Amino acid sequence: MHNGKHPATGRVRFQRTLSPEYRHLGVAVPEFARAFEPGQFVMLRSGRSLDPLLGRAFSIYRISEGAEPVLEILYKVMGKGTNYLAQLESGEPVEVLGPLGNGFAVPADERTTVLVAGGIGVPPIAALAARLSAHGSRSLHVFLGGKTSADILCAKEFEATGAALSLTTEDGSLGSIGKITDLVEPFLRSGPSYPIGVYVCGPPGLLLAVAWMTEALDIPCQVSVEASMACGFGACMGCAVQSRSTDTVATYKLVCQDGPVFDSRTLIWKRS
Amino acid sequence: MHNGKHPATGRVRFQRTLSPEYRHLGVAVPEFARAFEPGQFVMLRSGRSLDPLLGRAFSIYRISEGAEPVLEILYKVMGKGTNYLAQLESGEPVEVLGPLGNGFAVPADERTTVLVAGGIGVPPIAALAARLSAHGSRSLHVFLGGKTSADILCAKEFEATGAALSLTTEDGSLGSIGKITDLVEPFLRSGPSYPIGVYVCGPPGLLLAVAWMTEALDIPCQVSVEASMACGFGACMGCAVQSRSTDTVATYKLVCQDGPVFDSRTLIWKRS
Amino acid sequence: MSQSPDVTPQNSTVNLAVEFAGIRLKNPVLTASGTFGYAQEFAPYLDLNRLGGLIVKTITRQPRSGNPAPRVAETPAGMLNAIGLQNVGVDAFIKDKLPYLRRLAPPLIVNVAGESVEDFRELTKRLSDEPGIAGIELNISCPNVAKGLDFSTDPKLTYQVVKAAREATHLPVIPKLSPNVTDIRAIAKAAEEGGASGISLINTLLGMAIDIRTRRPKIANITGGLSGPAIRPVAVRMVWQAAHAVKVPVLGMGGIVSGEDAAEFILAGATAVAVGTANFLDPTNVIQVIDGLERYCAAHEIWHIRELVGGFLIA
Amino acid sequence: MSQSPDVTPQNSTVNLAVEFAGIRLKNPVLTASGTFGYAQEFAPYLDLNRLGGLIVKTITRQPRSGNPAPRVAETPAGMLNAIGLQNVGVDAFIKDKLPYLRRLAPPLIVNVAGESVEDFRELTKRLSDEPGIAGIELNISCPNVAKGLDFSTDPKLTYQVVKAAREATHLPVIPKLSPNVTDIRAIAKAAEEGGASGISLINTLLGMAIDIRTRRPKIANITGGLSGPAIRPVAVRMVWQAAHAVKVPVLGMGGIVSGEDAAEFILAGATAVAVGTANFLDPTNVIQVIDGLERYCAAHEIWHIRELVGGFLIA
Ligand SMILES: Cc1cc2nc3c(=O)[nH]c(=O)nc-3n(C[C@H](O)[C@H](O)[C@H](O)COP(=O)(O)OP(=O)(O)OC[C@H]3O[C@@H](n4cnc5c(N)ncnc54)[C@H](O)[C@@H]3O)c2cc1C
Ligand SMILES: Cc1cc2nc3c(=O)[nH]c(=O)nc-3n(C[C@H](O)[C@H](O)[C@H](O)COP(=O)(O)OP(=O)(O)OC[C@H]3O[C@@H](n4cnc5c(N)ncnc54)[C@H](O)[C@@H]3O)c2cc1C
Ligand SMILES: Cc1cc2nc3c(=O)[nH]c(=O)nc-3n(C[C@H](O)[C@H](O)[C@H](O)COP(=O)(O)O)c2cc1C
Ligand SMILES: Cc1cc2nc3c(=O)[nH]c(=O)nc-3n(C[C@H](O)[C@H](O)[C@H](O)COP(=O)(O)O)c2cc1C
Ligand code: FES
Ligand code: FES
Repeated sequence: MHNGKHPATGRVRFQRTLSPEYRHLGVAVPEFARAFEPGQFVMLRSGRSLDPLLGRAFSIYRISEGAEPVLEILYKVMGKGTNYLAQLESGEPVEVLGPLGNGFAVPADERTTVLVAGGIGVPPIAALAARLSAHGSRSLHVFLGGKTSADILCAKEFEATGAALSLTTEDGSLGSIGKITDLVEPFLRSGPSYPIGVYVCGPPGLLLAVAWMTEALDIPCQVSVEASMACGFGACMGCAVQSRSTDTVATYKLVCQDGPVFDSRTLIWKRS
Repeated sequence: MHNGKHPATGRVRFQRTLSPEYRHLGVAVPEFARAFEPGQFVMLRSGRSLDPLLGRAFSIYRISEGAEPVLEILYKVMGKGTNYLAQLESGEPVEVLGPLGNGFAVPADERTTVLVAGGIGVPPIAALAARLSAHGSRSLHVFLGGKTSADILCAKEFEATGAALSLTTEDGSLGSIGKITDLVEPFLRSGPSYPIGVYVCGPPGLLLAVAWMTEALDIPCQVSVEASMACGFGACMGCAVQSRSTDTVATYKLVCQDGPVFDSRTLIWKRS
Repeated sequence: MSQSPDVTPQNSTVNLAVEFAGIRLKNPVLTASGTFGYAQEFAPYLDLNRLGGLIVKTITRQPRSGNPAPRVAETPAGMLNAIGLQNVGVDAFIKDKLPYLRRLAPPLIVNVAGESVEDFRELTKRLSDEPGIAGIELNISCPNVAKGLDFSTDPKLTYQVVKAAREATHLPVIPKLSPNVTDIRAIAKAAEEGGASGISLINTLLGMAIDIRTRRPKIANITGGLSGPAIRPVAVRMVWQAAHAVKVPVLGMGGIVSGEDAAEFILAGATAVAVGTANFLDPTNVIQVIDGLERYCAAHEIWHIRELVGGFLIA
Repeated sequence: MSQSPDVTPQNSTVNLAVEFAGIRLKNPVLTASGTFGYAQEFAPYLDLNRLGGLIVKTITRQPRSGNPAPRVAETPAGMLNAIGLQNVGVDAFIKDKLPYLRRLAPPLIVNVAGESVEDFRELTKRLSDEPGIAGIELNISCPNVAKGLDFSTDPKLTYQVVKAAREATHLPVIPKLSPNVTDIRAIAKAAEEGGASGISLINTLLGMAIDIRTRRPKIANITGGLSGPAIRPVAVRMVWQAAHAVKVPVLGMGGIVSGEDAAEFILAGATAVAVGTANFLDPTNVIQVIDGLERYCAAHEIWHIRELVGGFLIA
């Protein structure tokens, strides 16, 4: 029964400020899994108080080895839960559940692998890039977009994998000015070698654009999706996302259990 | 308008474990009052979360001088609020409101001053003893009671004031075996010099016993009373205590505003 | 925990003024009855003239001693209270409290309670003769006294009380409704038909807590009123329902701690809001709500708070 | 945050067994419907056989797709949900879920909902023919579907549904009541008169939250059900009122996170309790409730949990 998925009390090992809004958090978790699939996530929660009450989902960025495994995440300070996390100092406790969900599955024979990330979509994509670089017989293209340069995380790391890196910011403070999809589409149309696959994580608008574009081009695409979650492990049915199934029961899939990574063609994409 | 009573964010300076249940907490509070009357209290609250929601009342034990005033309290870990406090480490924030309420008023010409404290009633009594020792033209008698030796706080400090110190514990682990009132009553009947005054803080049973005994002996007695509080400054009317007034409006007094220190003869004492 | 970008209220030019039930308020943030004493208790901590309006502790015809202790207990993100309407009575209020209150700039709304329709009529009449009162809030929903809840859990009684008060005064009359009902819309409509100038909601939810060590109730009255952030979702829902059921303006309250919380009520349809339990956490909390609301408006380019009222979007 | 001295459950000899609505439970802690999936989701985390009983997600006659997203949102010490009774339907439940559930040791209570008295009758009848079911909970109080709340906010409808289900089965029938009512006692009595073997309460409080940035509801359904610690004082009050109004046993729930919380409901008059939202915080939470309750009993020298039921002392 013990498979490393049990809830455990971790201790903050480090908390680094990457920019006014972004943090890099390391939590030492005894008996935490050392293996994970990029795209899998954890639920983090304060054990001290009933407010915030529920866990918050964060993609696993890295698990560093050592006496105890240290779970690392990159996060953006948004509302109550992430503000709470941001106040934690070394040694303070955090309740951790995971690894949860299903990660990206990259076929071994893929010749062109395209990673696309925006904002807080970077961590699982960075984890995936780190894995792929460890293999190497493929051409790896990474596209990162943000509003400003402060939203571009891990650029150096991506470069270190030997990937071809393209950057955009809406204000032009880093990379080309515009949206990252402005670069992805021309690239996909430029005749890359097949088999090809696109792997994407980021804000809803980005997922939607990439899902549409890859479907039009008939290129396989895996998306990591976000949803409001209460539990993270299939109990609350809160994290519904609309699927293309015509079966009543399968109208909605659960992001935490069926995802968070989905084949983009199993979901319905529409502007909200 | 600025009178040092404004709510302020303090930072934990130190947190010492006195026994499994008791803690000594120091909170550095910018612009906090440096003067206080023994018996006055503060409301401490977490600013991080809405649970615990309300402040908790603690008697001011000491305000130490330095670059910033450091508010010191002694507290017992009881329920949600004190458990929260006990988890705070150096540097963490605490919201502080105070000094609040009215302290003990010891007549300058008193010849015999009797201080009685049980359990978490010690801090204001220790603060009072420290003041009185600073004067010195009176005989000072301190009576401390607890269940076990772990409940006897500040014994050394009381000795240092030159007071005659009497201790009891219910299990006999320190001082004589029994209740502290077993020693107070014979002393009051032993013919101490007048004017005399009794100052008491501790659990309800102790307050009741001392209030009855001093009233029977016609000795002035000031009691520091506890009550469930929501605000600490007279706004909620939650901290009611029954007075002897026959006027409808004055049936209840507010511990936070009219007290916490009362002339014992203004209140009704009955077993609950 | 403020999430809005840091815009200092001074630099912005948000117009926060509203008219509620015919009363002009320079901002839509009032103090909830029973949580702000008679205002004087807060004078050492804040500039009372910054408030949009003041609602003071419930006044009854005769003085009331209130309930025995314990009267308050904390619950998760909330609190229970059963103060029992302790107050000095209307005569002493007029003599001792009103002179101070009427000197303050913010409009004063006096909250009254009674055990009969007659009580409400008399109190309303009595207070209308006094200068310096901008409106009367009718507390027909206090859960902590023998007669109290009764009125506002029944549309007929609600109608009768409001009508009697309406006929007794030229001042705006604002019944305060109980959330302990199956259908708040029916009660709100009855209040409107009775002649309410506006309605105020929610009063506290009836709750209870037991001390598991002593097995006794944590509140001597056994049950008490639940307030604070815990009840906010119920309050927002009821404000939204009531605002859509009646044409008179709504004063919304229940768990407001920040300017964002106030904005949520206004979006749901409240014209003005009141801060209750949060006053106990920090005596300056109500000022933080005003400043936070102004910051929120500026950050979202809302230059008149009116634009926000009922601005809730349903897909 | 446990306050009881550290007594390890193993060393103590507290008898936690109770009988609820004719169902023997080895301990009084069940899982609340809709918060424990079909149990299988929790198997990797805990020993399901330690539970007092299992109540599974509401089943309807036809499969239901549920509501659009977002379906959940956090609130202070609580959460809103509007799942919309997503479920596989009774046929698939019997075929795919029941075989696993009936192999588990804890008694299984199946929760059903319908849009008509007829639906409840049919579902109850259909399920009674299946082995391995200990009781039927009637969800007449779901706030998140068009027909749902209606039944349990009206004593007459409550009576009718319960009576129909009662006549359709030999199994215990346990209506689950809504807290969104003026008088829970009247509803509890109607359920008893209809033939309830026990009653279960509370379902969620109707609430709402607005995202002040987008001005849209935080729940796509606009309103949702409020659950979690925030509502515990309301739940304890209603359990106490209901337990004093009827003779049938009460299954209490609403905000239970710890063994102490469970003890509070039992003192208020509940024979058994269910853990809901807390299952989401930590999948092993329900085990902590069982262990905490046992520790509390041992520390207070309660050697049979029965001694605690209704043990609330009023001065
Ligand atoms: C599978 C999965 C993986 C995830 N991985 C990551 C990750 O690796 N890193 C990461 O940072 N996040 C990640 N997230 C998102 C993260 O869970 C949310 O950001 C977090 O729950 C927010 O919690 P909160 O309490 O701070 O914000 P809440 O108060 O719950 O608010 C959350 C939502 O409100 C909105 N919001 C709140 N505040 C603001 C604001 N100031 N401005 C604009 N919008 C706002 C946003 O839409 C946001 O999504 C992931 C989510 C999922 C489902
Ligand atoms: C004016 C004033 C001055 C005070 N000064 C001090 C002080 O200097 N130091 C200090 O330690 N306290 C002091 N107190 C008491 C202190 O405020 C309370 O102990 C504190 O509020 C408890 O908060 P809590 O959330 O930890 O406990 P809660 O959960 O609120 O419980 C508080 C009450 O529940 C009961 N209780 C809770 N847990 C247990 C338990 N495990 N066993 C038995 N009973 C229990 C007690 O009766 C206690 O009073 C003072 C109170 C007042 C009014
Ligand atoms: C301690 C306390 C005392 C209260 N007294 C009154 C009162 O006298 N009259 C009244 O109409 N409402 C009274 N209320 C209700 C509040 O005015 C308000 O309606 C309710 O608490 C919800 O708002 P909140 O969650 O912001 O506190 C009282 C509330 C509290 C907490
Ligand atoms: C996400 C969620 C789904 C729920 N689904 C159901 C359901 O399908 N049927 C039902 O009778 N109650 C349902 N409930 C209500 C719970 O069973 C319980 O009555 C309520 O949440 C109060 O308990 P709690 O505060 O411990 O969660 C649901 C509650 C939540 C939070
Ligand atoms: S988050 Fe609870 S089921 Fe997915
Ligand atoms: S604690 Fe609020 S009035 Fe005393």
